[in-house]
Amino acid sequence: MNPILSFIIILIGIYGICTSKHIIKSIVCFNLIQTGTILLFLNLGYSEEGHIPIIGEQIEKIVDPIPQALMITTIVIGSTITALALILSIKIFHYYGSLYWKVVFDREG
Amino acid sequence: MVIIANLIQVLLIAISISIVFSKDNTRVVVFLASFSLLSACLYFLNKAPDVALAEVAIGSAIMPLFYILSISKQREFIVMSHVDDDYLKNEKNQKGKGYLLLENFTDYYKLKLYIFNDAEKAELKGIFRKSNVDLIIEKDESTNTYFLIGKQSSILMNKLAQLVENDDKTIVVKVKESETRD
Amino acid sequence: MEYIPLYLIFIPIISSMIIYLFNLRIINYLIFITQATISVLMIKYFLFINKNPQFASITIGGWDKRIGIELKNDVYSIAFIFLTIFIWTIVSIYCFDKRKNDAKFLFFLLFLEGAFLALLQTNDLFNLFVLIEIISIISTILIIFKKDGFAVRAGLYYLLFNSIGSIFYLLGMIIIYNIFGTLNIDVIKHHIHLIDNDLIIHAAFILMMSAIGVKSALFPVFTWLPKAHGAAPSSISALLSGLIVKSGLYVMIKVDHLFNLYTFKEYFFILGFFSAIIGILFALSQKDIKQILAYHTISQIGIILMGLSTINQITFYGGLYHIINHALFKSLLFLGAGMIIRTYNIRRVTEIRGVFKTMPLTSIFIIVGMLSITGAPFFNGFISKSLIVHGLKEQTFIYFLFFIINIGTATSFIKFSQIFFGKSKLKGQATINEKIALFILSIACITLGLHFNYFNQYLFHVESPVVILDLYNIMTYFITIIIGFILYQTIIKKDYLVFKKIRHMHITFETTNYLLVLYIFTMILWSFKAL
Amino acid sequence: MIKKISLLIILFIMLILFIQMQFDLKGYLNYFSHEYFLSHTYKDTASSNIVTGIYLDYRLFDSIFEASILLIVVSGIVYMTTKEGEENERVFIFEKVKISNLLTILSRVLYPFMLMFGVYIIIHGHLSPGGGFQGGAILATAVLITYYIDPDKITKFSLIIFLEKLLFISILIISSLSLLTKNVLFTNFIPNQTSNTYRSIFLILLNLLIGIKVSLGLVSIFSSFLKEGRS
Repeated sequence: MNPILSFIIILIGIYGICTSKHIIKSIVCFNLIQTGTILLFLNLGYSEEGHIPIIGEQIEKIVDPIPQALMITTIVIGSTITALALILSIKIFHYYGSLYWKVVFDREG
Repeated sequence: MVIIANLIQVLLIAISISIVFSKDNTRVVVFLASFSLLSACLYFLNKAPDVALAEVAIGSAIMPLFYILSISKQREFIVMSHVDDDYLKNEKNQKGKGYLLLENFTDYYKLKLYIFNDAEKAELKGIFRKSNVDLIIEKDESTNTYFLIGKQSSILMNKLAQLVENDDKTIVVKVKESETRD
Repeated sequence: MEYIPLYLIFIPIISSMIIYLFNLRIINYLIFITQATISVLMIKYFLFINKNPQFASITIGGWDKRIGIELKNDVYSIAFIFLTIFIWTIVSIYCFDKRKNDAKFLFFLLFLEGAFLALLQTNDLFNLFVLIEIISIISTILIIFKKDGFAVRAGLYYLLFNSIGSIFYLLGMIIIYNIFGTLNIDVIKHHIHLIDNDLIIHAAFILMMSAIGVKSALFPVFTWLPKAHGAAPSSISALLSGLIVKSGLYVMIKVDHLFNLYTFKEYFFILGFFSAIIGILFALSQKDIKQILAYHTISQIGIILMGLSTINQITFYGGLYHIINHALFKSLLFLGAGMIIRTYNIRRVTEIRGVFKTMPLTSIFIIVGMLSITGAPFFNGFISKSLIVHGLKEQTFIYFLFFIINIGTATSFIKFSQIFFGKSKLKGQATINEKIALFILSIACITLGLHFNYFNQYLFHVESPVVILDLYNIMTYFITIIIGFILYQTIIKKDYLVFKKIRHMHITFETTNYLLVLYIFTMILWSFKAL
Repeated sequence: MIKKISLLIILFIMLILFIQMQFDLKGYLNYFSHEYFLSHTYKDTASSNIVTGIYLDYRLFDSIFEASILLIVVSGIVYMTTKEGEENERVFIFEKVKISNLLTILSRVLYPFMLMFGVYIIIHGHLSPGGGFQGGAILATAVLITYYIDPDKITKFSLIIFLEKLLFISILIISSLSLLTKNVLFTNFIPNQTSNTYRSIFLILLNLLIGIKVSLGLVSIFSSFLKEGRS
C-alpha cells in the first residue's frame, strides 16, 4: 500500500539493469521495473474505503478503475516484449556462443 | 490488511534484491515467478482483481515457462552431421572419435549435445542465418579428413579449434557471415 | 469526413493483414493502392480542416473528452502526416523490386505506417505510450529482418533499451494522471498552470523527457542508433532515420507544449549542441558507410533540438522545418548508400571507389543529398539551417558553435565524397524503381529549398520574414567547405590514433543504462535552478 | 566500483525526492474518475465490471492496439524461428517427450477444469474480474497441457496464425460496426435504448474473440520456443 516501497522496487530494478552483465538478467530486471511501476500506479490510487470496481449493491465509493485498465495493457506489452527479447537471446547465443553483453558486442561478424 | 500488504512489499524488495545479486539464471527465473505471484497478491490487496488475474496467468505461469524454455535452449549445442560412418557413433561401449571430442567440448562449457543427421547435403551458404545449427560436420572421402564447420562469430569455436590442434585428421573451419544483399 | 483520421490509421493496418493472409504476389501490389488511397484521403482532410477547424479533433466512441481517447490534428501533425505518407511511398517504391514476394516485410512495413500515423494524431498520454511501444517492437522486427548476428544483437539492444526508456515515460504519466485524473493532453494543458508545486511538475517532465531522449537518441543515450541503423536493411535505415527517430522529437514538441516549462530550454539547447558535436566526432572517425550516415543523424537531431528549444519563434520553425528536410535528405542518402553497398558488396568508405563511373545517375542524386545536408545554397538544408541561425545571430558565441558544427559536417561529407572518384570495373545494378525513388526525393530536396516560403505558409501558417538567400550566407557556406576541405586533407585523411580509439570504442549495455540514469540526474540537478 | 557507488548515491537522491514528492502529491490526488465511473459505467457500457467497461468501451482504441501488439510479436517470432517457405509445413507439436504417468493423469484431470475456468473468465468478463486477455492466457495454459496428454496430436501451425489474423480483423469489424448504428466508431454497436442484457452481447463477443486470439497467440509463441533450434 505504500508507494515508497514500490518505488524502491523500481530503483532496485534500475540498479540491476545498470550492473547486470548477462542478457537474461537484464530482461529479468526489465520485468522488475515494470512490475514496480504497475504496483506504484495501483498504490497511488488506493483508498481504504474504496471498493473493488465492480458495480454491486450499495457501493458508494470505489478505487480508481482507470489505472487497473491501463495496467492490464502494460502487462500485455511487457510480456510480449519479454517473449521477443527471449527469442532474440536464443538467436544471439547460437551466433556468438555467449550471452554476456560485453562478449557479444566485442565479437566481429 | 495494510500490515499484510506492507509485509508482502518488504518481501518483494527482498526477492528483487536477491534477483539482482544472484548469479544463477535458473534461480533468477524461479525468484521471478514467485515475485510475480506475490505481486499478484498485492494487486488483489490493492483491490485490483483484474490486474491480479492477468499477472497470475501471464507473469507467474506463462512467462517463467518462456524463460525456462529459452534458458534450456541456451544450453544446447546443435550439430548437423553429414557423415555416415562411426565418427559420431554413440553406443555404450564404443564411442566415435568425433563424439568423444564433442562430448569433451560440451562438458567444458556445460552444454547439452544435440546431434542430428542430415541426409541430403544442404547448401552451406547462408545456412547459419537460416537455422540455428552450431556446427556442421563434413567428411572429405579422398583424404579421410573431417571438417568441423562453425561460425566465426561464435566464441565457442576458439576452444574447439584449440582442442583439435594436434589432430591432422580433423580441421576446424570458421565461416564468416557474408555481407547480405541490401 | 471527420473520421478520416481513423481511416488513415486503419487502412494501412487492414491492408497489411490482407497482404499477410493471402501471401500472393498480385495482392502485394495493394501496398501502392493503400498509399494512393491514404494520400487522397489526407489531401481531402487537409482541405476540409482548413474550412472547418472545429472538426480537427474527434473523441473515439463519442465519450467525454476526459474519459475517452481523443484524436487531434494540429499544424504539426498534419505536416508530419504528409511527410510520413510521402516517405513511406518512396520506401515502398524503392524496396518493391526486392520485396515483392516477401509478404511479411510488406506486412510489417504497412503496419508500422498505421501505428505511426496513429502516434502522430493521438491526443492521449497512455495511447501515446502504447503506440510508442508498438513502433519500437515493429522496428525491432524490421531491424532484425536479415537475421544475421549483427542484426539480431542490434535488435535486442534497441528493443530492451527503448522499452526501459518508455517505462520512464509511464512513470511520468502516472504522476500526471494522479494530479489531473485524466489523460487527455488538452485538458491537462488547460489545468497545468493551476498547479503551483514545481517539484511534481518538474519530476513528471523529467521522467517523460528521459524516455523521449532515448527515443530520439540525444547525447548520452544515443548508442542504440548507430547499431540499429548499421544492421537494418537500407530501406529500413532510411525509415528509422527519417521518421522513427523523429517520433521522439514529435512527442517532445507535444510534451513541451503541454508543460510549457522555460527552465529546461537552455538545458536542451546545450544537450543539442553536445549531440551535434559528438555525432560529428564519431562520424569523422567511422569508416563504415552506413555508420557515418547514422552518426550524422545524431548530429542533425542535435541541430534540430537546438532549434526547437529556443523561445525565438523563427528558430523554432527552423527546427521544425529541419525535421522535414532531414527526413528527405537522410532517406535519400541511406537509400543511395544501400544501392552502393549492394553493387560493391563492401561497406568501407576507404575501399569504395569510382561510384560516379558505375552509377552516374545515382551519384548525382546522392550529391544532391550531400549538398542538402551540408547546407548548400538553393537546397533545403540551407534554408532550415539559416532559419535556425537567424534567431541566434545576436549571440556571437552560439553562432560560432553552430559554425563549428557546420564545418564538421562539411569535413565528414568531403570524406564521404571520396567514393565518387577513382576507377571501378563493377557494373551498376540499380533498378528503375530505385532510381525513381531517389529522383523523387532529390526533386523534393530542391523544391523545398527553392519554394520554402510557400510551404511554410501553407503547412505551418507562418511567414518566413527573413531574406535568407543573401550573399553573406552563401559566402559562409563556401568558407565552411574550404575549411572542411583543408581539415580533411590535413587531419582526417591521416587517421590519427584518436580517431582509431573513437572508432573502436564500445559502450556496453549496462553502461548505456548508467548513462541514462546520469542523464536523468543531470536534469534533476538542472531543475534545482528553478525550485 | 566508482560507477556502482555513484549509482547508489543517485538512486538514493531519487528516492528522497520521490518521498518528498509523494507527500506533496497527496494534496492533489484527483477523485474525478472515481465518481464518474461509479455513476456512469453501467448506464454507458452495460458492464458491471468497470474495468472491463473501460477496457472494452471507453478505451477500446487502446485495446485494439494492445491486441495488435500481440499479433505483431507472434508474427515476428514466427518469422524469426522459421526458415523461408517452411511455415506452411510446420506442425504445432512436434516431438515426443517421455513424461511420467502421474503427470499425464493429472493433466487429464486438470485439462477440462482449466478449459472451463478459462471460458468462464472470458464470458463473465463484464460481470466479475477477468476478461478476454486473462481468460485467453488461462486457455493457453490449458492448451499447453494437451502437450503432456497427447504429444502426437498434430495441428497445422499455419492454421493457428491464419486464425489469429482473422480474429484480429473480426475484432476490428465488430468494434467498428457502431459506425452503422450509432455513427460513432469503436463503441458498443447495440443502441442505447435496448436493455442492458442485450447490450452486453457486444462485450461477451469482444471478450470471446480477444480471448481466443490471445490464447492462439500465446500457444504459437510457445510452440515457436519449442521448435527453436530444431531445424
